[in-house]
Amino acid sequence: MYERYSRQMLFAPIGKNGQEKLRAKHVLMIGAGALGSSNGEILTRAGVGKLTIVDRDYVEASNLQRQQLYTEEDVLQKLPKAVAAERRLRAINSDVELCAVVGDATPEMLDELVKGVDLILDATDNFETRMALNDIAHKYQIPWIYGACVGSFGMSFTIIPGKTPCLNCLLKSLPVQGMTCDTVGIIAPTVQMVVAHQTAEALKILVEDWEALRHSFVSFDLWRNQYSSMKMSRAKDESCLSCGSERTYPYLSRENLMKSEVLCGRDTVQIRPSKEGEVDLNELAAHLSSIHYEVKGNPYLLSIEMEANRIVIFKDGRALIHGTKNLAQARSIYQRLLG
Amino acid sequence: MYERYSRQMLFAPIGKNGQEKLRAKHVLMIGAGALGSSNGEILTRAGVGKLTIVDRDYVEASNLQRQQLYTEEDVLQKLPKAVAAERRLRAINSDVELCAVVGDATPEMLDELVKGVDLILDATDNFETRMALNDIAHKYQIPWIYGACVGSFGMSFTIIPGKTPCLNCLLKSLPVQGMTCDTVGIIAPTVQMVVAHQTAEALKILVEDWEALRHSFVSFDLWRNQYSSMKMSRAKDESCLSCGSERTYPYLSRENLMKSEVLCGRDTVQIRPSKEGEVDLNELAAHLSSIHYEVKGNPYLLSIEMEANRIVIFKDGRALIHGTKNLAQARSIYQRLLG
Amino acid sequence: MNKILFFAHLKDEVGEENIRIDVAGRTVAEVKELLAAEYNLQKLDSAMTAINEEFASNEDVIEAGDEVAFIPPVSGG
Amino acid sequence: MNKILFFAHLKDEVGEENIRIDVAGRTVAEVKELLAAEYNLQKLDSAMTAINEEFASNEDVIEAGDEVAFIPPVSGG
Repeated sequence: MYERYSRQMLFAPIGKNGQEKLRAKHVLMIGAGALGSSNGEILTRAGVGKLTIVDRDYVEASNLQRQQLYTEEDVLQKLPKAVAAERRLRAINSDVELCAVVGDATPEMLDELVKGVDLILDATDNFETRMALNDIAHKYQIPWIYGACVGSFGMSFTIIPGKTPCLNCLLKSLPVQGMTCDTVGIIAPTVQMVVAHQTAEALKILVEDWEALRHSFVSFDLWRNQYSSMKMSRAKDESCLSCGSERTYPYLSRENLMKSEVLCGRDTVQIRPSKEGEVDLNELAAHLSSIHYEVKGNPYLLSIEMEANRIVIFKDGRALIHGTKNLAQARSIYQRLLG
Repeated sequence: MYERYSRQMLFAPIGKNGQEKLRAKHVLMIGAGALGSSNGEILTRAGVGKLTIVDRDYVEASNLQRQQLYTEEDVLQKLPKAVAAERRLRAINSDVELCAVVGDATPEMLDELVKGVDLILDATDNFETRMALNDIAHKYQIPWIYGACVGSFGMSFTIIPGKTPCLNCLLKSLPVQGMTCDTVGIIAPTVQMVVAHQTAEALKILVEDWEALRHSFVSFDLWRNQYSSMKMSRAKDESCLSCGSERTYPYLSRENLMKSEVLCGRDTVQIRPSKEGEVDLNELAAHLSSIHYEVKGNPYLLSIEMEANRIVIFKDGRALIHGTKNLAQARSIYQRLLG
Repeated sequence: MNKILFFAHLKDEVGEENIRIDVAGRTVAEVKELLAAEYNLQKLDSAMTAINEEFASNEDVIEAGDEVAFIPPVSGG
Repeated sequence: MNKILFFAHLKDEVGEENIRIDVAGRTVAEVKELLAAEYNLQKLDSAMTAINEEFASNEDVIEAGDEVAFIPPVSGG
């Protein structure tokens, strides 16, 4: 029965003991895009006990270049990613209990899904969800592993509540983003290198080899041939509202959430960013033009066409996503453009 | 039509121009195990023009923990890896011309397969084949990318004939091996990290971004949290018999070839027939059945049980004798069955 | 003298992987402002900073000989 | 004084990622022999050697202050 895991059990830090531990663990993975595909496949092949996969999107042709669980057939069927992922993973390892959730990883949903979970794997594509995930992880004392990439550049950091600094210690606030996979592209090797770091750490946590954990923040650029390993002990901030002594878990509260609503009687969703602050429309227009969007606009707003949708972005960061009534789809489009 | 590659074309060093170059290129990949699965999938998703995959093995349960193209069904069917890989890759990207070769990458075979190839990807599991591949690459001036891993430790180096040192410059001779995947195990993250380095370099070569190439020898250990980047300009050896001024390509000569070998620390011996020619599997199956062996198989191979051994015979006359490391015993079994 | 390292798109914007400049006695925030102006760098203020391969905050003061690296956080996945 | 770094299984066999020892004036081959005996290291002779992150041959001589790393080649795939 364990024949399929024989090469993993031969690896001394895992062994038969570690394999049994792995089999008793439950991992929650947020996102089933590029990072999610590969993270999910590695943990499923490794024989984790249970894997819960949350994703709000469906499979599109432009995913196939790097999202390893999906095929051309999934695109034709427009399958939700969580569903397509579950199908493929089941064919790979029928021993693993798989749970696919098609939906948005809101704080409410995270609060529900996190029960009994041993590890949260970050495979999301935006900082808003990651900050909520970071708060949830600290509320329930669950380790999580940050991973992110764009272009040929990627990074990862292992966060153990009560031990390491947290994502909010590092970033202090939601960074103003410029680069996303939808604006500067992404190559598959970058995804795999982030996932290599995430899954190595995941295996250490799941087999409880705490001494082997990586304490540094890794970042690398495969095209520019860069690799950096930054020591993080000084990053812990005692006044941090997510992990410090007086916590409020700010990213779980409604006020910090990106607000989206279907506009009364129109085929349009309005998105309001979670934090205040102006968008530099000239800079954004120049950037979107450079990646071949036709940008129209005036000093107060920009407008672009994107597949079936028209998107209008205002200086205050608000956007109208025309051509949809689906909140999750609209938020996804917004985050793809504005991070 | 290029929608599926849109995120890769957005990546500035590739662009539409690079995508078209990629589409015109032919990659030869030796091995379809762990490194081959992942390398092959990334290049297929990326939209390379043609991919030739050579592998001598078939899918077994113990492969599933890290060889990402294969499923439980492939194990049940005992499919040759090259065939199972081709099936999965076709479902992923029907634009790519795939050529699967079930067989041993001997110098003769390499000499034939290498024609018109732009890049050779090393996904093999032994130094003998790599040294032959290194000789072939220098004979025909084709770039190749070394990659290898065991446990949590892996390495990669990009070899450009006429520019960089070659594998024979570095190793001087076939290293005495101690560690293989079958003696100290392997974890999937290690595979992915090697592949991340190999495929990033492959993309640079295929889109002809020569300036971006990595000149250093990379090695890392994901469990021990080590990463090293070693400069290699001093490694070039003018007296090297594979790439120096007076070359003999020593690993292409018959004397350096083994007829039977213990496979990479596994309890398995491979026998290669001394003469060329195909085996008629139907006739052999009928014969073996008539002498009361239970024969299983498919159009590519036969499998029988014989006391403590399982024997798998391929169409090209090769056989894998499982359950022994004894060359003489294995040859004896082979001769008893195939004369 | 200090060595300043730029990661990812910052390397391309600066045109070099690293530069040498004397910024001893200045805070990280001051150096970010100075470099952003000099090289027209976008969003350097939200980049993470390492001094001698160790995480540093915007208030940390750089000493002579320190190596400073700027690493922009990303969100893709 | 020299810093010696051990990769992969060599790290485990030595019990530390790095040690400090004075081997200035000796060749790489001599240092391999010395360390193999001291720590009972297997197959150190076939390990690749880097001096100050640059490939070195068995004949190269180590100087004071050099950092030496040993990296065993592997064949798995």
